[in-house]
Amino acid sequence: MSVTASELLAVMGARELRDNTTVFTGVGAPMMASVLAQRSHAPGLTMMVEGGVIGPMWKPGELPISTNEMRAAYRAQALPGITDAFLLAQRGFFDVGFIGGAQIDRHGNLNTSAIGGYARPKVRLPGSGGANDIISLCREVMILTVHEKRRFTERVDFVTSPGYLEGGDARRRHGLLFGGVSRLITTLGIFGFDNEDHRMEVLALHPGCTLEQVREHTGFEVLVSPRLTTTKPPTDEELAILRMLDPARQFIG
Amino acid sequence: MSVTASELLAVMGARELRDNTTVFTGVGAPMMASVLAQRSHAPGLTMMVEGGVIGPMWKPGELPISTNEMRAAYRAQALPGITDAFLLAQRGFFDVGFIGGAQIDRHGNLNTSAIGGYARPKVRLPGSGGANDIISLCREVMILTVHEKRRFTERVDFVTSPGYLEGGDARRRHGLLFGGVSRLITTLGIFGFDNEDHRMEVLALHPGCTLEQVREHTGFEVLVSPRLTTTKPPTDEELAILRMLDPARQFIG
Amino acid sequence: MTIAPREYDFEAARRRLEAKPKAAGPKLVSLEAAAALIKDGDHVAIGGCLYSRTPLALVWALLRRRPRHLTFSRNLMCYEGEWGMVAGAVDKVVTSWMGIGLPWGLSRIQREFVEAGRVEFEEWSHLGLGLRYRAAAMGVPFLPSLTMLGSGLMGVGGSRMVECPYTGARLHAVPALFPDVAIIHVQRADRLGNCQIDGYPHMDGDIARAASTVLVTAEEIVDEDEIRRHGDRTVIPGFTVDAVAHVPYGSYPHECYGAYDSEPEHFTTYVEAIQQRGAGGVADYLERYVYAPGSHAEYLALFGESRLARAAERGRMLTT
Amino acid sequence: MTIAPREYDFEAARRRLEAKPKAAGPKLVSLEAAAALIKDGDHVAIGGCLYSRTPLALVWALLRRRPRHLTFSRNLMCYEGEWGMVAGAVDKVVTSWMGIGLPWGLSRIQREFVEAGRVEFEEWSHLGLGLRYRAAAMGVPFLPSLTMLGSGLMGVGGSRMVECPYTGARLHAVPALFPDVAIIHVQRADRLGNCQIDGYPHMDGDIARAASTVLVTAEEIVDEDEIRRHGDRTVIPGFTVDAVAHVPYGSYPHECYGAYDSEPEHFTTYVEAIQQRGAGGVADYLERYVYAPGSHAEYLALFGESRLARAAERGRMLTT
Repeated sequence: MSVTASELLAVMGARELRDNTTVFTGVGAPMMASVLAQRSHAPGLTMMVEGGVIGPMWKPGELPISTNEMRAAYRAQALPGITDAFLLAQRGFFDVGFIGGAQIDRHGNLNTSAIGGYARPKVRLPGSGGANDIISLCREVMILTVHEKRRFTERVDFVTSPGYLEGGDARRRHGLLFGGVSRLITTLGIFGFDNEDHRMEVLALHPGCTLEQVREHTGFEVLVSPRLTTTKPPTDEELAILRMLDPARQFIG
Repeated sequence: MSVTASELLAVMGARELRDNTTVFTGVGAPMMASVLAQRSHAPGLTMMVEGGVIGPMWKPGELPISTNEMRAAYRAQALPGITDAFLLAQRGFFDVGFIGGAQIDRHGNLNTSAIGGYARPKVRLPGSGGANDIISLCREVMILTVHEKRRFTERVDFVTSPGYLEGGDARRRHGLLFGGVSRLITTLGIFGFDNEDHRMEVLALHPGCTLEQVREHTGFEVLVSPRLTTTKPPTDEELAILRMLDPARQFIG
Repeated sequence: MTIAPREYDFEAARRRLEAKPKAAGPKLVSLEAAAALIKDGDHVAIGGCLYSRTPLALVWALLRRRPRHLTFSRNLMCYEGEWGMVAGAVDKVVTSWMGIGLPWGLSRIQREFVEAGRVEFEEWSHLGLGLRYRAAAMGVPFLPSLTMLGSGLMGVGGSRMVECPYTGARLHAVPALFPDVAIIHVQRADRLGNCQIDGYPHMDGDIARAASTVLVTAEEIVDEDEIRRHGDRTVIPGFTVDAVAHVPYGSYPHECYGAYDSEPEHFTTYVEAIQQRGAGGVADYLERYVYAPGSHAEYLALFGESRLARAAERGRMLTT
Repeated sequence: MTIAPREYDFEAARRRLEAKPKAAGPKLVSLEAAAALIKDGDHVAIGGCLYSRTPLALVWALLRRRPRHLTFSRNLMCYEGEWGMVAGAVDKVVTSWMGIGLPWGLSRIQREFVEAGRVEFEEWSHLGLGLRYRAAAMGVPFLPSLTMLGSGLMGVGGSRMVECPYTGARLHAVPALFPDVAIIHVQRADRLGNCQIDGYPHMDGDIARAASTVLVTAEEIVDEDEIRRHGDRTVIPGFTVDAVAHVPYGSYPHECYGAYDSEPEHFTTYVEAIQQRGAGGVADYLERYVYAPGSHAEYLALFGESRLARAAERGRMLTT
């Protein structure tokens, strides 16, 4: 089967989720990855969706576009409201926060606010939504994104959602006592952050992807793990589940 | 009809409540006064009960003993929970807070914690419950109590619930930006607090009660309003409603 | 640095609330009479979230009055924000995110107005804005939080830090937001203003407690007895509410949990017009859907009964 | 000045929570197995309020284990606090009020133990304690409030002030209370630990979020599907819960909204024994009702089926 970029992200993202954990998942690719994990190796995974939805069981063919709609709440275990949902994250109930792409820099900071100056931007972007909260409050955070040079930049124009900020212990200095970005999953590979300066480091490449491609599509120097590996391609089972969930290919492209 | 002390307090308390207002009512006599007001001149009165009960319509013969039971919640309009109920008071939604007796001093401070030293008291009393919150947060507060010398003391042993504290602008100095005790309704009369030093002042005597009785049963000097009046005795209608509500005379004595 | 002191002045906000009568009396009015309680210059907090339980009928009735200098705040701002900008009604938008959803791309109207400095755009994180409303609902001027720390968002509204007097930890002191008006759509209300919400409550309970004036539309006006039979379902107590209007399909073509689904195809048509004609597309839409119909029923008639019925059928299907 | 730093150390409390697995798996255990998760020295927050939805079965199972050095905290402490004192299980009580209710007078046990300094008694206002749990539920070390200001209660636990960085107002910084364990009784739960509460929720949603370990008894264990059909009724999400036991009449002879009424006459008998024999009256009661029965069913049998049935009948009558 040929694999779309969205399918690749969903599969690679899903594999990073462990069974019997909780995930606070943002809209788009993270949702697909989470629901795939739930339907495959992680039946004990509880999803929290930003609209204040805990533990839904989405209906195949009726996946949600937004985090705040009936499809997102389908067969939810609880619907505590938006603020209380995020407060559960602040309390520490979410093992993983899972958010989608944006402008990103070497320290995993995300910009979804403005390209160019903030006050009078060249391009005004939609804003944080819950991304800042998820990245600030979950125990660890994973980011799923298409790997494009315009997205991967030395320093984001504006820090909407803090990765490791200036690196090192900057998060803690700013009062972010918990969490941090553990994984970046792109269409080229899996990335982590080194333990000291928290700079982006490639841990694995997807089948057929090369370090040259990573360098070509990244606007800064990426560290390479001494234990660089290659991911396993999406399996037929994984793709079949995705296609069962999204028969109209509205989300998987 | 002969009138019990509890009936007198309920009637005199009820008359102080205005129609189309909200009252945060404590357990005991204030509850009787509130429900009487609601059934007589104040059908537009909304009661809040400490157990997190908004706007109940109590069943005659099934009045609640505590603020946290099914009888208190009977036909409630809303049941927001205890903390959220008090937070509505903090926000300013309650015109009147209505609480029961205790040790009280000339500035309307209440003690329901301890007689004698606090740490190793001579008599340990039950504690604040919601009285401190009601007196701190409602727009104005009325206190209903039997008038006994042991209760009316120069200075309470411990300020469980702040009236005017040391008097004057002490409430504001301590950060209590809102409210204050407006009325004290006892078995002898109706009391207010003068505008400057906030000392207790008798405004009206119940029929058959005298200033001498007030002085005899009060452990400090009470100011006398230049416009001292006499209250009207409980009417047959008022007493009939009370007795309809409490046919077993469990609350009205 | 754009937060207005009026937004977090809890003492003044409380005085405004104290000055309001809190009668347990009937509050039923027409949609138009409810909207007429909003004054030029007001900060209007909009209930629901994105395209869910948006009080669109109230926005509709409000814009028909050609208001000026409003602030719109909302957790996730959908196209009602675009309407406000293009209609010239809104000077400032306070939100965490603006658009319709991923399939519809960036909001071109947001881009046009913000990039040209034609509207003040104040961005908070989703929880940050939620805590602003929550602080106000609780009657306090701020709430401590760990969110937004270290990010550029701290500087946008002018956020300050607070030190915990017990642990010494420094947290974000999220400033309260006391709106002048909250507009909310719910499934059920009674004549006293008690509101019950099915499904996700979004932030509606908080904005109802936070605002000085609360306007509600309801799919259904039920007997007080029905509310009292399930008092534990009441999300907004009647005494917080100033006016209730009975408006079936009051969120349409946005969704109302259990009652009807949203209309993504309608959103697509709306966005296509903007892609073709920019703000002119919105202006045409407002003309056709907001200003032209003589009543909300006429507005609904533009969609047609069978389309409304299908949305209701999908709404039932998605919640059973 | 008695608040323990452990109670408001939000960072340590969060680390404890992070260390716990949050599986969406079955959590059904026996009443005894649930109670066994409470360790000597624990701070146990007790759900419900006064004689409403008290987790009496859990208290029963706990005391049978002869625990030591516990702290009991509760909004309004009913006679379970007396049991803890007389059983020698409780060193400290944190509450806003202790007793059963006006008709039963002062708690003679509270008087005896506090006046003699045999128990540490930490008093908060009702909201003050509610905000302590709320702060912990929100994962922050304190919440600002206007309550308790100026009163003697500020000095009891060692309350401090906080200055609002926007308005300059000085408010009470109510310190968080992160209990080790929360014990809660609800009407309905599923095997995943999702709990639904009918009627007043008291402070149970907050203590479930605040505590490191959460133990629940439920009148009824329902299928996960039934919870999912009305997800908007879930007050306590399953991932906050560690153990659920099926215990019908789990609050009896206290009330459980909609399920059964309380037994005021039983309270009177209990209090009369204290009036006659002081703490000995409680000790006898514990012997008869707590230690002697071999199971919770045997405990209920001491009341008799027809009495249980009448309480259930009154419970239905009072909620319909």
